[in-house]
Amino acid sequence: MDQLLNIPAILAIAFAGSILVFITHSVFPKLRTAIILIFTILPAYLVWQLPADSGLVHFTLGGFDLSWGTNAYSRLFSLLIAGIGVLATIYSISFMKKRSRLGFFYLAFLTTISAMYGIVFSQDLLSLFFFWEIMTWASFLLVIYYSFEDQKAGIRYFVFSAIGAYSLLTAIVYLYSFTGDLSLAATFKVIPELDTTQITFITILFLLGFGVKSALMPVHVWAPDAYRSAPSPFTALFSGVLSKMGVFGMGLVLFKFMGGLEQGHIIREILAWLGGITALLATFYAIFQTDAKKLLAYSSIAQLGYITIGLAVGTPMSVMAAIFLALMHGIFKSMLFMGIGSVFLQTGSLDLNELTGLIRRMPLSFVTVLMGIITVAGVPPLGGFVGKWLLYESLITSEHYFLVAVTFISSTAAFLYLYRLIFSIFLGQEEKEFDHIKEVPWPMWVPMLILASLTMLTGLMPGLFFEPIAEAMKFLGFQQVNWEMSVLFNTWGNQIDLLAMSTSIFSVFLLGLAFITWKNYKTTRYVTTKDIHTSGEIPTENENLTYAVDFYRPFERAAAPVFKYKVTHFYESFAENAEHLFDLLRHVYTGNAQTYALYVVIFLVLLIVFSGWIFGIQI
Amino acid sequence: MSFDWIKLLGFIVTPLIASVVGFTYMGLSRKITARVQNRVGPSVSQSFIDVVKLYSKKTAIHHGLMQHMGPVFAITASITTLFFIPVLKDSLFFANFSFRGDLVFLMYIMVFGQLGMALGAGQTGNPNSAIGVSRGLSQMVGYKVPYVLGLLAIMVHFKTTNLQELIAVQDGFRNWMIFQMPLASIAGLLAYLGFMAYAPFDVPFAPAELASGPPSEFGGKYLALMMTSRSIFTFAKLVLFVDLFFGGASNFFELLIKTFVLYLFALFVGLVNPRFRTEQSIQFWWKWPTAIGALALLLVAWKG
Amino acid sequence: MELNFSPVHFIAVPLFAAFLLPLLGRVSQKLVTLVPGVVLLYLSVVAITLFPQAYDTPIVEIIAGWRPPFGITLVFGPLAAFLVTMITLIGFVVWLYSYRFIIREPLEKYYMLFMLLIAGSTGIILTGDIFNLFVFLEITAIAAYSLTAFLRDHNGAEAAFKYLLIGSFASAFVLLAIVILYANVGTLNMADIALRMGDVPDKIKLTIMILFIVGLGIEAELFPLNGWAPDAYSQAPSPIGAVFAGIVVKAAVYALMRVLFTLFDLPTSSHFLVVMGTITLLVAEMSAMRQQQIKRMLAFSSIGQMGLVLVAFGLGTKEGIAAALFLMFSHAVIKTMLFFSAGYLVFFSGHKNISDLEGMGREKPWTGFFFSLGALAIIGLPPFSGFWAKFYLLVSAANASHIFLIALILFSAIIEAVYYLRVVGRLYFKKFNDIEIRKTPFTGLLAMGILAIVTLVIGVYPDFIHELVLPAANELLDKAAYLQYAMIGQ
Amino acid sequence: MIYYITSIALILIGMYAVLVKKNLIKMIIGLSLVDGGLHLLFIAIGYVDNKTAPIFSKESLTAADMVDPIPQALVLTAIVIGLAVTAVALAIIIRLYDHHKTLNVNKIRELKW
Amino acid sequence: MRKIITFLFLAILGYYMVNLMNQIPFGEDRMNVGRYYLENTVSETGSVNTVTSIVVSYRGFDTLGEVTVLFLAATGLGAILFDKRGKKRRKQHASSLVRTTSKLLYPLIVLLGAYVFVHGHLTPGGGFQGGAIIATGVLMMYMSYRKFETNHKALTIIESVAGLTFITLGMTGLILGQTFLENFLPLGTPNTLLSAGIIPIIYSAVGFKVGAELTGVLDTLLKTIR
Repeated sequence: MDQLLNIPAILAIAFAGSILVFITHSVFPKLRTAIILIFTILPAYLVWQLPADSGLVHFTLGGFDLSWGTNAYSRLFSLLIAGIGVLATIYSISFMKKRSRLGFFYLAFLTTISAMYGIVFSQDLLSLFFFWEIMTWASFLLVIYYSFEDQKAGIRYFVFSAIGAYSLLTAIVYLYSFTGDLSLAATFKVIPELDTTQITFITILFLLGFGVKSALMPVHVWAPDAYRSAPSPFTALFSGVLSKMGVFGMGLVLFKFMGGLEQGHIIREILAWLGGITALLATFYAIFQTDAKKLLAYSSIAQLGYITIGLAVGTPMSVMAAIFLALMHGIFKSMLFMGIGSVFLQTGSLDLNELTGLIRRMPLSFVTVLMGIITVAGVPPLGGFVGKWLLYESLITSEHYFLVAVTFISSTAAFLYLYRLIFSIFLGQEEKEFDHIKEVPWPMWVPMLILASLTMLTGLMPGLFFEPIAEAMKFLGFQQVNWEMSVLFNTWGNQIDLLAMSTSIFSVFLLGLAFITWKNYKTTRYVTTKDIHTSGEIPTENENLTYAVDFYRPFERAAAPVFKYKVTHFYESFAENAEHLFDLLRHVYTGNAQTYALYVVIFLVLLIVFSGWIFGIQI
Repeated sequence: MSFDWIKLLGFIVTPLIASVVGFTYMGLSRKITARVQNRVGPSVSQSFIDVVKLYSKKTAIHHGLMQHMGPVFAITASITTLFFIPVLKDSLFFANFSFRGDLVFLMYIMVFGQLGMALGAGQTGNPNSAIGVSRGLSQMVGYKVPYVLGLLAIMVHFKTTNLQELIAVQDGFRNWMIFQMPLASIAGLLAYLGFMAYAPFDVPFAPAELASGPPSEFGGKYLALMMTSRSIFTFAKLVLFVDLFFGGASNFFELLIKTFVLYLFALFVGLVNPRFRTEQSIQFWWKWPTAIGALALLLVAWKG
Repeated sequence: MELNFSPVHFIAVPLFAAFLLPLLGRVSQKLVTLVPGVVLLYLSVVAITLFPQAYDTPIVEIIAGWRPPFGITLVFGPLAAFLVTMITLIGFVVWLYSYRFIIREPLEKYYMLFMLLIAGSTGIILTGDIFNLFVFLEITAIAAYSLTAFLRDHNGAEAAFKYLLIGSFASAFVLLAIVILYANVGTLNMADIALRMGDVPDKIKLTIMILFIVGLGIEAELFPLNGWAPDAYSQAPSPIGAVFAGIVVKAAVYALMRVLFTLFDLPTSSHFLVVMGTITLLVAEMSAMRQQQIKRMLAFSSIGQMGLVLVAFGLGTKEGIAAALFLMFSHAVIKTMLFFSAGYLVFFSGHKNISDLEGMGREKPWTGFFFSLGALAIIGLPPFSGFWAKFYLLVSAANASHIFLIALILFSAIIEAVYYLRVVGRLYFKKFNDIEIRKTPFTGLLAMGILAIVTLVIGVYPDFIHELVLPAANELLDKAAYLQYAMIGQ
Repeated sequence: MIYYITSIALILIGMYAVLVKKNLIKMIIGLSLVDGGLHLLFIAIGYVDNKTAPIFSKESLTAADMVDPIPQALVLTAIVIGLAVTAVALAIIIRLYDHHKTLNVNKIRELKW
Repeated sequence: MRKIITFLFLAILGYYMVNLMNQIPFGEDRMNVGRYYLENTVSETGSVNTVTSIVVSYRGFDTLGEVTVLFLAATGLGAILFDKRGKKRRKQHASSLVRTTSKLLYPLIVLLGAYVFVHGHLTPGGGFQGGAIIATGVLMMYMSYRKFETNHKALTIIESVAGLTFITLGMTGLILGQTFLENFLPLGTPNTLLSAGIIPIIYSAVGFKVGAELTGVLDTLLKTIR
């Protein structure tokens, strides 16, 4: 029973914390850090304590019966929120030290985290939507935090979220008009009884609603700018966790709501292909970004594309792959954003053409980013590989051949932007202007390294994650989910032994490293990157040897046809025309008193004349 | 898993054989190239001499951690790849890990080495290396497309992703994959050219333009290590493609023949062709090979 | 003492105060500013004390001892109780705000007009007699005209003239309707009229209804009739803009609904309301999108909200009407807060245009904060009262299976979000330089704070209001009961 | 009947004046015309053929022979309201004239769109 | 263009209104509440003038509103034209004839007004009419004399006091009886001055108020004319 009370307690503490921070910041800033830490870690701890399946807390609000509770599925996501949330908060403390309006920042920051807890814990549509909207506006406030220029991005983000949220709302009220009961359980029961068109309608609305948050094409256009504009600690949370709320919702919709829509249903196929296209195009866009955060933003879109595919295909294996990828993406994308963020903090720049050669200045960030990109690329032995492998195998075995080709190509192309990211920032020529750069303070690199080690761990024994995922999938309705601690296998019985793989990799690696070091560490000496073989002569200081601008020009030339069309233009022209229409329309209000009076008379006369048509009785 | 020492021996021997064969092929390639161009050319043993010299050389300078680790990444990747490829058909000795891995894994582990090399090259800060890397990665996106399509077709058709089983299904001359599934095999072989990165697809290394591209800053033991890894990797790739399309090999003789023929194929294509620019090669792969691969996959998907 | 427990106070006491103010003006100006507050406080106390009684058994106050239909009665049912309480509370907050905001002469005239406005609108809501309703409508209207023209430096006069012109059309039509009505039923008490309505031929009934719709629709800002609204809202002093949005229009809408629901029961009238409401909503939001002046933007937005209210009423179901009442309440609170904060922003920056307000949020953190809060609230985001209003409305619309209507409403909500957030964004960027820092008066902040807290509390725990609006909605729908107690049994 | 026609005519003329005349004063006159028309109409409705005013000045008069008193009472109120509106309108017009130095309604259009 | 549209629509409107009125026969007796008033006014209110009894007693609340409206008009004018009071006046005097006549008539007119509203419950007329008459007298004086001034303070005080009286009477009714504006004085015998309970008092208050307010309105308007 006390477990039940925990959920309201968690939410209360979390929300109270955000407000308390806002107040204390203006009253006595000394306590701020302490309060922030307390009010992020305490709820996280309580969430950790929650049982996988507590009963429901029932209460009525505004004449509706609401209920909160946990199940394996929501617990999984709540743990993700808690973990990343705490780490991001710790990171943010020293990241935001020098900034102004911290009360505002932390109000929004903690509110977002609390709202996400609310989303995963709410067992009825109304409170789900309630927290969903809170999350939206809080994150919006954070997106426009920095400057006036970010406002456009912010409003774009808000408008798209509003479109999503309102389609969600439409679906909810539409459902409610059938069920008369908002609780998820009742909804799950009722939906299969509706006829197919209704189910399709509701499902599409729901998917649109959740798809916006998880940046599914073609409603992804808000994401790059929003991710780029938000402060890095929040971007980590934003891309790492907040986008997962969309995934969370999609999971619910696809496996609980769509009882009527079995595997291979057209909607599933379309959704899967949308995910595939998202993955491919987003990757290609990412290759040509010159802004580190935008690059990562597009990469997140692509990753979410994979996740969507996995969910949409809906075989046990693919779903497991999807959820695993979701968790992994939460980990590595937040860690990448943190790494890039610390670079931004120290250098004040995110421009790939400008940054260069930071590896010896910020080794820890470099390690973080290195692990990050290896994970994103899905190269063994890190955790990303597991998810990718599961996804491909599941797609192949479930006969989505071209889909797997598309995803594979996109993930191959991912190497391009990943290499560019790490190369232009950390490798290459070391320039004078970056000589003074130092490594970031410990509150920032500790979270990064924790996450990095997590990726390693998941690479070795993904079973640690498979276990809760399997539980969650039981909740989603997959009865028998097989998994082993460190052996992956597909339904054809082919398997890959991660231990064998990692033993060989690590042993060879260590041997090689030992050999080369033992041979070289005495003899060789370090020389600057200026001192290189360029047809015999030593280049002078001011000679530019950095190759960063248009890193992939040839590829760009090759892939030009892909980028001819941009959905953004469509939206922008639409908005523009709409505004013009509105402008035209408000000229009804000509400032002339007589005209207004004339309107009145005309309206009256029309009512009288057409009364037969309007009121049914002809005068 | 029951662990017997014979296997461990295999783990040690296989790389050695691989490197030897790889270096031999390199020497042969230089010789053949010279003969074709009507030169005398170096002796076959030249590459052995080179690598031995490099190993014994004292490395003077390095540009930092990644240059130090890059070659290690590379060799790790090549050797691991080798471990997961069945060198000889149904011979426990050279099977190594090939029962425990599958093609998808191979696709990825093969990239690992390139990534490591690219990172190392990046550290050196030589613009040529960077350019080489950028070209190499771009090309990779090019030839992966037909490669994936072809392999998918095969995997789907035989409902397995394990290399051993793929070899098992193509015993007997006329059951070779290239006869069973010509389209897929053609796509795969065209992609193979890209893997080998000989002309016309050698723009990443582009001798005499980029000063041998990514490895240009490496010297001494670094270079030696990278050459070793390259030779092993070459061998691994050859074996992989032989296993995929030419029914594997039951003994070393057969293996050598098949691999050498395959090697020569790449070599001669290179000899008679000028060098493609990056986008040209990419577009080359995205046109016909892709179409063929897609067709193959379509046929398979349509059949069952 | 039973003196406290009489609805007539809502009308008599403000009038008394209004008549008293000139005399007090002789004594001291301080009193002039203080007395209205005391009066409104007293009225709110009375309202709250009368509340349970009204919800238990509606109070019918007989004027001058003549039973209906011969005398005039004040009917204080749940609906009236709800709205009157709302009006008195809003009125009190407005006074709190005006206390330091209105500093120009003639103070006493301002407060007299304000008192009369309150009296008029409460009268509209309380009275049970159609002609009396007309009289109070006129009182409200004339007070509103005068207050619109109160500021002499703006274009107040122009706005007031437009308002007056259209307003007198409204009164003309309403009077005409009453004339024809009287000619047909020969009585003026609404309940009595409703009883005798049966033997009136449909055509005449319909004509009367159309006249009422047009006449009262002008005050209720129905689309083609609301040309006066933006000007009046934007030119009147900010507290008065709040009063328009929070009190006058609400009273007018009540009048319209009372007439439509109690006097007429033509079946299709509700659909008409839905359509007109939607049109009003869309046109208003679209026009608001491109406004340069902040108060004008607020004006259009509140027109749009009234459109929503009309839609909700038009649904004609119990929950629809409940949603409408909830919407009225939350809109009154939020829009008042918005007008207050906008008033201070304009006052301190000295510019009306949104583009000139950049950075004001940093100069005046609390004012900016309240404006942002109001913006979030009126868009309909949780955890503010606006969300629940919208949600109830949508639920009732869905139950009436108007999916298309839902789509339109949400579309307009998106437009609303865009233009409000633009302003909010502007407030916080670009440091605002050319301004001498003056302190925001405490009373003003207090007023806004009260409203903010109310909207937040209702947003978190809507049952407060939700349990109140249901019986009120019932009263409007349950005609028989109304007639029963409005006619005191006969 | 003629009374009806007359009063309706008055109302329409007044509205016409309001809607067409450009001069503010004339528009206000139009408004009071409308009011006057309405009041006449009301009185006319209250009239009953060959009955007298509802005042019991002589004992002989009974309720039977009197016209309907209510319209008269109401019109009294209506008149006063009309007067009040007119007064306020005139005051506003004075302000407008000061501000715009014209009485032409088309020229007074600073608030629009 | 506008003219044509306007004319068109007004024509349609007129057509419909005439149609409508056709259905309401003229001159018919269709009272139902009115009959009650006619029958009971003398016995219930003691006022012989039914209109007055309706205005003041049966529908006294309307009258309160009415008074309020007038008061509102005066206040509104004051508010709107606040900063331009008492600037200039007409240049020249009226002719001496006019002046003497008005000087003669002025008291009489005021007296007449007073008479009218005091006898409101007996004869046609009442508070409003009386007040209006008084205001006319004042207007006459304004027209004839340039120097003529009314004490604005006094006017406002009269307004307020009269209004307060009205409401106080109402409240007294509420306290002594049960309801607002209820009659608490003896009805007396009909057709005498001191009859009909509070009606004469209210009407006198109204008379004073209306007179003062109209005068105030005239004063304000006259003094703002340039």
